[in-house]
Amino acid sequence: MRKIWYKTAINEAMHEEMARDERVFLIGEDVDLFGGVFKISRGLVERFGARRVRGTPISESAFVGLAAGAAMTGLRPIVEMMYIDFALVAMDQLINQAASTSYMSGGRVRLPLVVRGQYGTGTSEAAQHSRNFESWFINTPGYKVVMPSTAYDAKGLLKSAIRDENPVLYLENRVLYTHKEEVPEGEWLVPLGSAEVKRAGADITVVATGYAVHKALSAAEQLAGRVDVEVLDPRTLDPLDLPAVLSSVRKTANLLVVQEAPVQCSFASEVVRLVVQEAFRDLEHPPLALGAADVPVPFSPALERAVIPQVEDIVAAVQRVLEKGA
Amino acid sequence: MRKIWYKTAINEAMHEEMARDERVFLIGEDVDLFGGVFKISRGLVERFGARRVRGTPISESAFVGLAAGAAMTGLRPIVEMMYIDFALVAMDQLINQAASTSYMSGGRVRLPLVVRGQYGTGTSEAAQHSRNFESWFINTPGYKVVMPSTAYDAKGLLKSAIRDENPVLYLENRVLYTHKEEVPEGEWLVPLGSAEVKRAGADITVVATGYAVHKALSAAEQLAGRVDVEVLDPRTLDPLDLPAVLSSVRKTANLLVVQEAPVQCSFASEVVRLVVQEAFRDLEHPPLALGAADVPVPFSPALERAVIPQVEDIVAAVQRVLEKGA
Amino acid sequence: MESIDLHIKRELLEYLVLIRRFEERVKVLYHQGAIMGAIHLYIGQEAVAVGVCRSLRDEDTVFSTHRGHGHAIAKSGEVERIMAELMGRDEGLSRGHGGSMHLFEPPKGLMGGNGIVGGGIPLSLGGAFTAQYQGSDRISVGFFSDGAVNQGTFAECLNLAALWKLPVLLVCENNQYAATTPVERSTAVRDVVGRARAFGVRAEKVDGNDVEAVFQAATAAVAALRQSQGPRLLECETYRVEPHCGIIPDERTPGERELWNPRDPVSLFVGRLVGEGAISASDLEALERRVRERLDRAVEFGARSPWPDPQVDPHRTWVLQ
Amino acid sequence: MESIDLHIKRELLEYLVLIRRFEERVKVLYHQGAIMGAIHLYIGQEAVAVGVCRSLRDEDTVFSTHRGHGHAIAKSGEVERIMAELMGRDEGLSRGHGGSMHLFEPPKGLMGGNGIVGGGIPLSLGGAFTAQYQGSDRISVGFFSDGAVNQGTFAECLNLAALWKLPVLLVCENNQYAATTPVERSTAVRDVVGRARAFGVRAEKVDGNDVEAVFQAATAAVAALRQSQGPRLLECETYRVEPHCGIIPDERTPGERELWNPRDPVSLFVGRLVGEGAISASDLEALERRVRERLDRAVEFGARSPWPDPQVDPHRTWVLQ
Ligand SMILES: Cc1ncc(C[n+]2csc(CCOP(=O)(O)OP(=O)(O)O)c2C)c(N)n1
Ligand SMILES: Cc1ncc(C[n+]2csc(CCOP(=O)(O)OP(=O)(O)O)c2C)c(N)n1
Ligand SMILES: [Mg+2]
Ligand SMILES: [Mg+2]
Repeated sequence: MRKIWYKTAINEAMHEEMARDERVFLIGEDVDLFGGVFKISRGLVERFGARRVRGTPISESAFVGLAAGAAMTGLRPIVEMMYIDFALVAMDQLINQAASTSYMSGGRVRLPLVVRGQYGTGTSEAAQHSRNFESWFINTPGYKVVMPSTAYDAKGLLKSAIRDENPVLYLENRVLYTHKEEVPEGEWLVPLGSAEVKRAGADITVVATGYAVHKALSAAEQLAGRVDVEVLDPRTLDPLDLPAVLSSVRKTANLLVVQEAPVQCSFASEVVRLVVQEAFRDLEHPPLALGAADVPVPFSPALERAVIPQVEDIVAAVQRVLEKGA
Repeated sequence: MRKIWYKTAINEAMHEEMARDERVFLIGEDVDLFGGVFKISRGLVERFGARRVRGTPISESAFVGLAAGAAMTGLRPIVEMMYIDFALVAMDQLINQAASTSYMSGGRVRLPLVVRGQYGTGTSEAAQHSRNFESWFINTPGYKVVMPSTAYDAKGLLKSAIRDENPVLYLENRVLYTHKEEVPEGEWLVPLGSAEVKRAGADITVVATGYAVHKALSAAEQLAGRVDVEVLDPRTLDPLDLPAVLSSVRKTANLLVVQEAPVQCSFASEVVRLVVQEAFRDLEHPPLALGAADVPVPFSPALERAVIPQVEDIVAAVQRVLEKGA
Repeated sequence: MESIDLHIKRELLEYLVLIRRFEERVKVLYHQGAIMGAIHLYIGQEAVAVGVCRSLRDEDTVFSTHRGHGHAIAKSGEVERIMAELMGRDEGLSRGHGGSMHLFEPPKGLMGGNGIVGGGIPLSLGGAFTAQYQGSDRISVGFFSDGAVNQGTFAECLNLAALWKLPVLLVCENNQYAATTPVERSTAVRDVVGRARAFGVRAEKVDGNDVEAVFQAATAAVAALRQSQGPRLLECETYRVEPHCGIIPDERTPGERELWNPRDPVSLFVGRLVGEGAISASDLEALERRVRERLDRAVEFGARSPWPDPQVDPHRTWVLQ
Repeated sequence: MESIDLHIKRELLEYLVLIRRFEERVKVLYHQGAIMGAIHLYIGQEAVAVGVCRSLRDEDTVFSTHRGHGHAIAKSGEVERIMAELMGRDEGLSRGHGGSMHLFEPPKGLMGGNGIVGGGIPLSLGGAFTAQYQGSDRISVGFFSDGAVNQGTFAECLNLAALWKLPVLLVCENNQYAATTPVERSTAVRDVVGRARAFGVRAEKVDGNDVEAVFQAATAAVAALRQSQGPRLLECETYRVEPHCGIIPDERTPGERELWNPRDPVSLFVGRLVGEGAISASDLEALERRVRERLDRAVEFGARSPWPDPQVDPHRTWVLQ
């Protein structure tokens, strides 16, 4: 099968959905010029024209709000946030407006909106270019939150997100952009709300998101022979595929959640909460959450590496979970 | 002892700290005119003058950022957000700027800033005037988060927050504004990071925040005789007084967390995570979190009441926790 | 400027009176506890909503504000369901989910109010964007007041609308106050028209208490917008007569409000129409009676409408697919 | 306009050359992997940073941008520790925590760059507020470029600064581009000066490639600011010679960049000083040598400086009480 980059998969999904549905358009900074600064929108303006691929001034509140208003009146916008950090300058439009309007209208208005945001760490871009907002958007009623870790999922989930009737936050990992993987041609979707076991195992469930999925898989390899690790990627963080998480935990009786974002009040906390609520008696050892240290992400690689969970930290955390009961 | 309103307690704290420290000033919409729309700043402009009590245009990004810049250059601002919901239009200044700057500077800059925000539900103000952001700010490295439930705590915590060297989010409950309680005169503080047992009990620990503390106390009264409920108010949500939570849970062996905010990725999730991490073996039954339903807060009182946890929901949740093991 | 047809003048008057009496009812019902939440009365500004909204087609979209009863009535005419919404009922315009600040009637182009000052302006550009995208001659209207011009969204949207020549009419109701802050304490330059022009948006100032002046200016602007001539701004000078909001006491200098009495938009227009011989005293009586009866029905409708049932209400965030 | 003292002209030249050569080094080091992260070079704009910052006192505060190496050098002179910071080292200006976009040297009034376009403008008002609050004649400077004028913060701050007469100098480096977007695709009205005036801020346009013109305009503005005459804006027309950022390819029309060569701020000023007989060829050689040696030392200092130790680094959010 052909191999393509994660970022090519995102690009393909947009090509296909824009061809399929005339109401879909892309809006964001530089998306029309040379395919955008990360080249995610390559070829779109040439194919669909300047009407449907709209480069904007650096006015995130205005163009996010414009997109929300366009969604309210019949279009299906894809908004690109160059870095998810910049969502902060448009947070009112993203939350107070886009997330609430459909409900506040008593269901009389629909707001199908995809906000694509690039995020990630490990590239020394410091605190204001290394943020994670998945937990904020999960906390906010009104959003679905998608976080693909493979090119296959990136394509299939983005197509589903674009067809969804609700605001969807779609998070793209900057480091994964140039990961190359097998992605079949043709028409298929990955439905929102379905997790996938990326590696089967018997001793412990590691729920991991984004780039941490790959780190967890490496950790699982290192532990192989000693500990049989199951790696589960929720892919959609909200709505969470809780049945998949529970059935894995019921099998392994142990849980570690790994993410690159800070832990306090996060997705990791939430998974732990749900698992203990639903499967307390099935747990052998206390579950653990592993994420970034509670500091803004530092610039220096020496510090950044230490602040973000690495493969060896996951290995240690797995061992810590399993030893807890001893 | 004299009784004063929760909002009077906040007002007194500002009076005292502004008298004590010339660098402290108050900034926000209408704070100088007639004491602000909720009268929290009554008497301040008359006493300290227009230089130190600054009514602003409706430009939250500008005045929050101005306050952050003033803090970086030697002052100690108190920012009033008329409703915490409006933090969304200033989120970049609150998070990317105020929360990160001290760390990004390698500690070369300090940023002592208090952001006072009014929040609450139960007054039919609908989704855009009923938000809760404590979980977002706990999730964000750089903030302390304070949420008093009594007039005494409101005063003592605000004084500590104003003296703190870091950004502090100080959350004021709109419904509690007119609760009257005993508050001694004279100089005293409630330190940040210290929880308080508001009612001692043996059977279950209910960790509750803000107005939910009062609901939990009512629920405890209703359950008295059948279940002996301990109600613990963390008062500061970040840094959390985890030792106090753990010692209560170790005593009661059971945990319910109650808040008026949505549960997913929230403070409640976080408390559950920490407790199971540290005291898994001490728990008799699986802990539970109770909060708002995962919808924007509806306008109609008939709906709002159903969406926000009420006393009877807390009673039911306590029973549910204790029956789980049965 | 073309003069306005008589039947349109009568329509304008009908809406002016309807909104005024509606708001007076709301005030009473609010103090009785039958209406709850944050209520921002529109009294004194009726000529703006009526003059602008009656120059529009149903399909044109309006994005309103926290002070939106007037816009909602003038655009949709759904007095009964608006009243029911303010009362939190299931047959309310937003099924009780939105309340006073969130009135939606999409079939009539009413796309909701907003609880966030300046929050609706970007959305209003979205309505214009959709029209332009679809090659329709629909236009979109964004209402806001003098306080909102200090929100960053306003400036961002001026530039974006001008850059993309969006068919959006931005209507600034300069009512002299933002909550308790008078306009001279919120802006260094009082003139909103000048700001708009600096961003490339054609702008005009109009007497916001003169419904004919507003209607004529809006009609001209709307015609230009339909011909893709780019965005327009109307600054309507007016006055907020009531306190900012139900719960907030008003502490304006005594006598200030009275100074505006001669500019009351309803009396002003009534006086003019009577002077022109366009209506008689008995027309006026009949109109007041019609409005009173309609509002009686509206209050009754609201009071009879069931509360939304939390058991039926799905409590769900996501629209079904 | 008074003419500039010779020793000041020499100082301006020294900083121009220092920043230019610094940036050329950074470019090489970045491609060698010795400098990491998002690096935005200042080449072509040196006259702005130098002209503005050299008109200031140490105690005046500067709030910079993502493209801030020039401001940092011109304000603080801390070339060695800036280089160490870009290399992520413990002796860097921000102890390795900030990097290129977050350079802090509070004793010299350097209050950090910013990763958020338009994000530093409100902070710069804060510096001015503190000065005004303390009754000091310090002033504050906020730098930003043509892209940032479309952020809401810019407009909010124009109004607030004008309303409160804050001693802030807003410096717009109009370098024709925001990332790959040319200014005519981001603004309907190219003129930033006009926007400022519409908000009540006195504004002036200046040739941003002429260090003397910038210095003179800044000096005059600063003098007015010290006398509490209210905020000022300088729009400096200039050109970003390098691609937007290290990682982003540049796709400008061939030949466009070359058109700006005759306006190169360093050559322009060198040519003028030589023409005036203010410096000789050998002065220039000596200057280049001095700069080269200083940068050699800076690179060496950076390379030798230890990495910050994550074990020592407290990993803590909160400043100790
Ligand atoms: C972003 C934001 N800040 C503050 C408020 C609180 N608030 C509600 S209405 C209002 C005054 C608005 O003034 P203006 O825009 O002039 O509208 P008017 O009330 O005059 O119709 C304020 C400050 C808000 N809703 N949103
Ligand atoms: C709010 C925000 N949006 C987008 C970006 C991404 N970004 C970084 S620099 C830049 C271009 C900025 O252009 P301009 O303000 O003209 O500054 P210049 O690069 O020309 O110095 C963009 C879009 C950002 N950092 N912040
Ligand atoms: Mg107003
Ligand atoms: Mg630029």
